[in-house]
Amino acid sequence: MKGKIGVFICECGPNIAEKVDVDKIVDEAAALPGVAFVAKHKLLCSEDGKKFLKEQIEEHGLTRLVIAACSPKAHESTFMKVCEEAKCNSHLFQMANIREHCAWIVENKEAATEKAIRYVKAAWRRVGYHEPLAKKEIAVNPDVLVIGGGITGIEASLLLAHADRKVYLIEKSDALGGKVNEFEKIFKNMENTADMLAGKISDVEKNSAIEVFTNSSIEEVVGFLGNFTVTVNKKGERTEIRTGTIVVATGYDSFDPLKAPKYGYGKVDNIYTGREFEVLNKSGKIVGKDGKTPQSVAIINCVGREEMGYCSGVCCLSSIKFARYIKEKLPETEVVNFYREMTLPDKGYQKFFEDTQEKGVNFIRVKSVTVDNSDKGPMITWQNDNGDEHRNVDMVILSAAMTAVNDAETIADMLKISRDETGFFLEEHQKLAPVSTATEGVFIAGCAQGPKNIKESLVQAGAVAGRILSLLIPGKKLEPEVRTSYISEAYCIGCRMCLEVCNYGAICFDALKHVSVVNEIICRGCGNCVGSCPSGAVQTKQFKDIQIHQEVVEVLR
Amino acid sequence: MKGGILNPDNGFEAAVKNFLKDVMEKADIDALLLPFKNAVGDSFEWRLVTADKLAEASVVPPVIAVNGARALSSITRSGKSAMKIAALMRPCEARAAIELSKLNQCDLEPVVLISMDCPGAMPLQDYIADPEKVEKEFEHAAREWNNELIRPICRMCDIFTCTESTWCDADIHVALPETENNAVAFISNTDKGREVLEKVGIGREEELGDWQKKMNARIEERKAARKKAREELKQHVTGLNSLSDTFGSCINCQVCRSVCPVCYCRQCLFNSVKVHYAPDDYLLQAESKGTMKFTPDTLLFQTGRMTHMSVSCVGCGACEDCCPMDIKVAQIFSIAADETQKLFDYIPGKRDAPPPLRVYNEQELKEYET
Amino acid sequence: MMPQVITIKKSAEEGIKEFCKVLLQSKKVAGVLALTRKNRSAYYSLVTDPAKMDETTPLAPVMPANAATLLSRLTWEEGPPQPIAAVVRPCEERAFIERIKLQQGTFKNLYIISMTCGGVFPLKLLAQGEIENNLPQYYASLNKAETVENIRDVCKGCVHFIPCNADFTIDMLGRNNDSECAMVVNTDRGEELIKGIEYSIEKRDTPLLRGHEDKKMKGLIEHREKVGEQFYGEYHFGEPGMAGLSSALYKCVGCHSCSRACPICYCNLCNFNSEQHDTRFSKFASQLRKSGSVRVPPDTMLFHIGRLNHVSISCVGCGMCEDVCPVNIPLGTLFSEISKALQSIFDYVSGKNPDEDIPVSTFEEEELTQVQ
Amino acid sequence: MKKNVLVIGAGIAGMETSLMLAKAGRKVYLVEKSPIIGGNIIKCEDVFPNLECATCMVSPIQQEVLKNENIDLLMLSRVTAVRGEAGDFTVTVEKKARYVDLVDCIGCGECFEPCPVVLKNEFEQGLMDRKAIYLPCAGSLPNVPAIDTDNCLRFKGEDCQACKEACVFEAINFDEEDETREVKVSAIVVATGFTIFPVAEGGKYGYGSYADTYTSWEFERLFASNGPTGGEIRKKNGEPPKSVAVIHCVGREEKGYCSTICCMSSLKFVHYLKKKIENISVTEFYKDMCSPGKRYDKFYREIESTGVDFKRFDTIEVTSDNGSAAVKYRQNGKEATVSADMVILSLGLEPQRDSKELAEVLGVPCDTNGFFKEENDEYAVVDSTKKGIFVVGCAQAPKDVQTSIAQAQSAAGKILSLL
Repeated sequence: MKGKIGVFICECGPNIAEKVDVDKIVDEAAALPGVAFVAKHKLLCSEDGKKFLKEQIEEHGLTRLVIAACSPKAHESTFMKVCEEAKCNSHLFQMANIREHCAWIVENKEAATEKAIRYVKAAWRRVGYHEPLAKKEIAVNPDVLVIGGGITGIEASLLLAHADRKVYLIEKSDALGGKVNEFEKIFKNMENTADMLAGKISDVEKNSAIEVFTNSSIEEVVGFLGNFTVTVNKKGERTEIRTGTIVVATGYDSFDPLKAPKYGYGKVDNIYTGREFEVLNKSGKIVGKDGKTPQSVAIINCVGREEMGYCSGVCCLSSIKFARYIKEKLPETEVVNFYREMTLPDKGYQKFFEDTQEKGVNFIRVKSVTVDNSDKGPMITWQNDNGDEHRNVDMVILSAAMTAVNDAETIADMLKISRDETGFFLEEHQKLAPVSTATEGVFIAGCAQGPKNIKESLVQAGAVAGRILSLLIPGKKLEPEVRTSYISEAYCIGCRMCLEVCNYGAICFDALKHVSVVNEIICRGCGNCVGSCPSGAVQTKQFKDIQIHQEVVEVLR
Repeated sequence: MKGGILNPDNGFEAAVKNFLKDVMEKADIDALLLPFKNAVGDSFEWRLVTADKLAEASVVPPVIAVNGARALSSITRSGKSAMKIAALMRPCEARAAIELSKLNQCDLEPVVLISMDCPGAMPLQDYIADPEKVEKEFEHAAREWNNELIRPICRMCDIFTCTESTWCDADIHVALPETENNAVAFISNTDKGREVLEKVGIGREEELGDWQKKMNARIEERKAARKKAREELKQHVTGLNSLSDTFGSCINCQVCRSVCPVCYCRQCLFNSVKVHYAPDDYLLQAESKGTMKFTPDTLLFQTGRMTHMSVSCVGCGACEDCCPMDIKVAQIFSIAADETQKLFDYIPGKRDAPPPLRVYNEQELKEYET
Repeated sequence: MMPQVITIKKSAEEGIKEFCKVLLQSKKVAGVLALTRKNRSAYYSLVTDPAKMDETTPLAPVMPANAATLLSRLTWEEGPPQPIAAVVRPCEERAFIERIKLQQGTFKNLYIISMTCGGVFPLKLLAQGEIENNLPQYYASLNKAETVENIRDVCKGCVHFIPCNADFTIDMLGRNNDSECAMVVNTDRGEELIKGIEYSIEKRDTPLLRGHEDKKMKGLIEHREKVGEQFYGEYHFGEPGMAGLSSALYKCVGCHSCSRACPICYCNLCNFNSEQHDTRFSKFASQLRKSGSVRVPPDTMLFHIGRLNHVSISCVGCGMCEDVCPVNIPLGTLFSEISKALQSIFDYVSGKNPDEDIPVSTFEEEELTQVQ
Repeated sequence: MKKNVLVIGAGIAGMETSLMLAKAGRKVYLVEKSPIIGGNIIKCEDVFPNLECATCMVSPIQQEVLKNENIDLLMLSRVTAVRGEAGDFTVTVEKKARYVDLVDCIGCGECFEPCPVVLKNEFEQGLMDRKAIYLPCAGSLPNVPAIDTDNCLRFKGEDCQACKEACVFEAINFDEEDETREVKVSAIVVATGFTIFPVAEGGKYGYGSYADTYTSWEFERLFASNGPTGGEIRKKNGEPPKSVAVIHCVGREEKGYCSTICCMSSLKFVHYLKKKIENISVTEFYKDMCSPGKRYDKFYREIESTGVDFKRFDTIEVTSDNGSAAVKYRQNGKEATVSADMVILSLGLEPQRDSKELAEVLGVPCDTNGFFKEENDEYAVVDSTKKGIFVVGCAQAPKDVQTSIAQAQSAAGKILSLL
C-alpha cells in the first residue's frame, strides 16, 4: 500500500454508534496494511470534528484518507475541503457510507457492523489506487457572440453590453428586429410594436460595446466555454471572432401551409398566412388580392399543429389579434375564428379573448376544417359534433404553427448542440435549465428553444444574460472538472463509439493518428465513453477499472 | 425475387469471373478482392488483384482461412484512395464487412460488395491436415448442398443466400445455378448494385421463381437445424457453472477474438494490464475457495467478449475454426447472439441500422426497469 | 557441498503433492502454483488450502500455457507478499528467467519446484481426450530415459530437459518413481525453506540427480540434437532464406496467437498490432499498381520475421506457439532451431544463467567480427 | 456600497435567482417564511412532462443554497419594512427563532416522538399529523426541525422540555430569541409563488360533501412516497379507487383566467393513478386542453394512449350518490352523468394570501387578479412598477417550472446588468 493511510469513523451521534459496533471497525481497520492511524469521532462534520481531522492528518503525516460516515452527498465536499486545508490531496480520499447504507437500513447490529467493515475495507483498498489530481484553471474570454438579431438577440445583447461585455450580434438579414418588425401591434394590449422595437434597436446602434454584423452567418465554431473561435461570413468576407460564450437566438419559421393541402393555401384566392396578413395589415389597407375589402374573414387556428405534433401556444392569441386588427380597421366586416382548443395560458389572456368576443368576433370550435374554392370565393367546411357545416367567406387567414428555423440542423452541428423531436434546440434540462445546452458556453433563447410569445422570449433573453454574467466573470478563471476521461492513443482503434455517446462534445477524432481524443476541459467525467469503449482504451480519473475493481473485490470478499 | 441472368457456357465459376471482368471494364472498378489458393497450395488467402489475375481466383473456396471482412477492413480502414474495389465473398463475410463499416473499421464507399449463395464451408483445420480429401468433400457438399460435411456452424446458418425472406445487404448477390439451364443470376440490393448491373448490361429484371423456391426450402431446413442446435446448446450456456464447464478447456489464447471479424479492438481489454492485479489479490481470491484457476480471466474473457460483440456476431465460424481446444465457440456465440440481437431487434450486417449501443431508444429494455 | 535429497515414499506426482501440502501446512508458503488436468481440460491452479493439493496433477505432461507468463503476474511487481511455490517444467523456468531479465518478474518470495522433463503432449491430444491412454507409455519411456512418442515435436528435439535453477528438482528421467521419489534440493534458499520439516532427508556427496555429463543423459542429448535438426530439415526450411521460410508461412492467417502464447513475447501491445503497422489504403493502391496482386491482410510474413528478431535470443523452445497455431505451422521447430543458432553466436543459452545479461543489452568489442 | 440583493421566497424561482447572484459574487439575503426551503414543487412526487422525481430534481439546488457562502438564508422570516430606492434599499426582516440549532442538529428526528402535542400537518394538507416540534415532511431541507410556538406547551407556559431531553446533540435551545435584521440591498426579488384556489366545501364540486373528493395538492400528497400513505392511493375507507374523475379548470370561472399548468398536472395525475392501480378507469373533464409549448401536446398524446376517457364540459356538478360520486356535466346543451368513486379537483393557481400586505410593504401594486403587477405585462414582465424591485415565478402569474426558472434567471440577469 502506497503512503500512510488514515481511517476515521464517524459515530454520527447515536445514528451510527447505536447500530454499528464502531470499536470493532476501529480494530479491523487498524490491522489493515498501510493504515497509519485510526480514530473514531462523535460527529466528524461538526466544527470540532473537522478541526480534529485536520490535526490528525498533520500530526501523523497522513497521505491518504478513508472516512466512514454518512452519504458522500452529504459531506464529501466538507471533508475534501478539510483535506485541502491539511495539505493532503483531496482526491486521495474515499468515503464509506456506513450510515444510510448500514446503520439506517440493517436491523441486526452484527450484520450492520459486518457490512460497515466491508465498506471500510473497500474504501481502504480503493484509496490505495487513487491518484492525486491537481486543480486546473483556465483563463476565459468574457465576450459574447449572439446569433440572431431579433427581439431576443437584441434584448440579450443590450443587457450584456450594459454589464460591460463586448457583444458580437450576428444577423443574417440586412436589418435588426426579426419577425416582430412585421407586426403592427402586440397582443394583448394592442400597443404599437414600432415604438418598443425602434427604441431597442437604436439603443443597440448607440451602444459601442455591441458590434453588429448584418447579412452575416456563422461558418465554423471551434473551442469551448470561455475560448470559442467563431468564423463569421459577411457577404463572403470572413472574420474570426474570439468569444467566451455563444447565444443562439435564431427565432422560428412559420409552418408552410402548402404541407397541409386541406387548407387550400396556394389554390384558393384571398388566403393568407398569418405573417402575410401581418404585412398586409401593416400596409394599412386590409383588402383581398382583387383589391376589394372583405365582408367576411375566416381565421383558422392550429394550422400545422397535427403535422408538427405540438401546440405553439401563441397562434390562438395572434388569431385574436388578427380579429382585432380587422375589427379596428373594418368594424363592419364579419370575423369568424375556427379553433380546436382555445389556448389562453397566463393571467391576462382570457379577458383579451372575452373582450374580443364582445366586439362581435364569432369563435367556433371545430374538430377539423378545410378550405376550398367555390364560385362565391373561399368555402370553409368544418366538422363538429353536429356533423359538417359550410360557409363562404371573402378572405381566409391561416394561423400557422411556429417551427424550428430551416438551418437549425447546420447550426446545431456547428455548435455541437442537440435538437429535440420537434426540431427546436434542446435545452440542458427541460425544467431547470431552459436556456443552457449540454454544450457548456452555448445558450439558446426565444423561439430557438421552442415556440413562445414576445414576453417569454424577452424573459429568456434576460435569463441568458443572467446565466452568462454569473458564469463568466472577467478576470475570474474557470475550474474545469478534474475527474475527466482520457484515451490511450496506443489502444484506441478509432471506432468513434465514444464520440457518439458523449453528450458534451468533449471528444473529437484525430484523423491523422486515427484515434479519438478527449478535451479534458469540456469533459465532465460522466463515463459514457468508458462504457462504450470495448477495448478499455478510455478511462475516467478516479473511476478507473482498477479502482472500482479493487473496491468491489473487497466488498464481495 | 428478380435478378439479371447470365447463361454460362462453361460453368458458373467462369460465368462469375466473366461478370467480374465486365464489372471492372464497364463499371470502372480498379481492383478485385478475391480468394486465391496460396503459392504452395496448402491453404487460401485473399488477394487484391487486377483483371489479368482473375483466372487463378477461386470464387467459392472450400474454407474461410481469413474472413473477407477482415481483409476488406485491412485495406480500407485507414486513409483514403481513389481506388475502386469489387469484393466477392460469402454472405456472412459481407455482413461482417457492413458491420465493420458501422464501426468505422471498414469503408464501403469505394467498394462494390458482392455476395454469393454459400453452400457452407469446410473446417479449416481438416483442410490444413488433408487438402485433397477436403476439397473433394467440398465439391460434393457444394453440388448436393450436403449439410453433413460442412462445418457445424454452417449447418445452422440460415442467412446463406439472398431472398425476400433472408436478405443479405451486399450491393450485388450472385445466385448459384439452380435453374435447369444452369443460369447464374445477379441480384442487386442497393442503388450502387443496380447501377453496376445496368452498366454490365444485366440490369434487366427476370423472375427467379424456381431458384427462390429451392432456396426457401433450404432456408426452412436450416432454420429447423438451428432451432434443434439451440435446444442442444442451451444447456451448455445457461448459468455460470455450465458456462465455465463449456469453456473449461479454454487456454485463454484468445485466437477466437483475433480471427473474429467483428472483434475489431487493437488491444482486447481482456488481454491488457487492466485484468492484471496485485499478487496478494490473487492469493486472497484463491483463499476464498482454497484454490483457483490461474489466471482466473478465461471465463471473464469469454463472457466479456460475448457482451462486447454478440450484437454484431454474424456466425461466420472463424473462432471455432481456429480454436486449438476444439471448443464449440462459434455455435455457442451464435446462439447467444440470437438472444442479444433479438433484445434490440437488431440484425447485424443490415445497412443503415445503427449499432444498439449508439442509439438511445426511450422505449427499449423496459422489462429491465424496476 | 553435499546436496540434500528428500525422499518420499510415494510416486513422483503424489510425492510433489505431499511436499507442497507440507509446505502449505507448515505455512512455509502461502500458495502453490501447480498444474491441474481434468480429462480434456488443463490449467494451472493457485492452491492455498493443503487439502486442495489433491485436485492438482503437477506432473501431467501437458502445457496449457507456459507458466512463465503466469509467474510474471504472480510476482508482479515486487513479488508476492508471502512465499509461493510453483511446480514448473524446465522450459517454463527458463522462460521465466528470461522474463526476469526483462523486468517481468522476480524470484523474490518464489520457490521453483521442477523435474527432469520428459516433454509434454500437444494440446490437440488434450482436446481429443487422448492423454489418459498415453500416460503408461509416457512413464515407461521416462524410466528408460528415452524420448516419448506423440509428445510435442519441440520436446522430441529438446536438450534442456534438466532444470538448472530450480530450488527443488524431482528426478524423473531414467529412474523408477512408482513407489518412491527423490527430490534434490539444489539451492541454499531451498534448504532454508525446508528447515524444520520432518522428512527422511538424506545428505549424499555424489549428486543423485544426473547432470549433463551423465552417460545416459549425454546419450539422450546427442540423440535429441539430431532429431531437432532432422525435423528442421523435414520441414523444407531446407531452402535457405526467404523462399524456404515463406513456403512454411504462406498459410499464416495473421491471428498472432503464437505471439500471445509465447512466454517471451511480453509486450502489452505487439508492435505488429499497433497503429504503426496499419497499412494505409493508398499504399494498397500503389502496391497493386506495381505488382498487380497484393496479399491481404499484408505483412503476415513480416510479422514472423519481426517476431524472430524480437524473441529468438530468448526463445526456450517450449512449443506453445506451434500448439496454438490454427493452421499447424511448425513454428516451434522453426523458432527453436533458429534460436539455437543465434544463441550459439553469442554463446548464450536462454534461461540458463540468471546472472547473465541478454546479449542485446550488452556490448562486447569482440563480438560478431565475422559479420563485419 | 456593496451590491447585495434581497430575495423573498425560497421556492424554485427564489432559489435559482439567489444561486445565480451568489455565483456572480453577490451577497444574497434569502427570506423564507417557512422553516424549510423548496417551495410548492416539493409537494409533488413527479413533474410533468418528463415525469422526473421532483424532490430528486430539486434537492441538489436546495443543497447548493444551504452550502453557498454568499447566501444568507433567513427562514421563519418575513419582510416588514422597506425604505430607500433602487441601488439603496434598507429592508427590515423579522426572523422568528427556530429553537433548534442548524449546525448541531443532524436531523435524526428523535425529538418528535416525545412531544405531547398532536397537530394537523399543513404541508400534508391535514392528511396526517405532526408535533409541535416538527419537519413538514420527510426529506425536508434543511433537515432540521422547528418549534411551532403557537402550539408548543412550553410557549403556552407549561414546563415541558420533552424534545430537549430527547436530543443527544443539545441542539435545542429554548432561549433562542426572535430577531429583527436590517439589511442594505441594491435590489429586491419577489418570488413568493402561489397557492391554490380555495374550493368551497359543500359547493358544486362536491368537495367536503363527497368524502373522496380531493384537491390537487391533497392528491399530490396522497401519491407522494414521503406522504401520509407512503404513496399508496387509498380512499378514506382504505380501499383503492376503481374509477376516478379528474376535473379541470376548477376556479377558472371565479378567477377569470386560465392557470396554465392545471391541464398538464391533471394529465400527470392519470400517470399517478395508472402507475399505482391496475385497470383503474380515469375520466378527465376539461374545457380547453391547454398544452402550449413544444412538449405538452406529446405528453397529452402519451397519457391519452394509456387509455383515458376525455370529456369536454361547459358546466359540471359533483354530487354524492350512494357511496360514489355522480359527476353531471353539460356540453353544447347535452347533459350526461359519470359515476366515480374518487374525484380530483384540479384547482387554479392564485397569489399567496399575504401578497397584498407584502405589496404594500414594498410599495408596489398588485393587478386585478392579486398577482404582482409588472412594468409592462407584454414585454417587461419580471420588472415591477418600481425600479429595483423584480417579480419572478408564480408571484407574477401562473406558470410552469421552466418559465419560472427562466424568469428567475432573467431577474438575476437584469440585476447583474443594471444594478
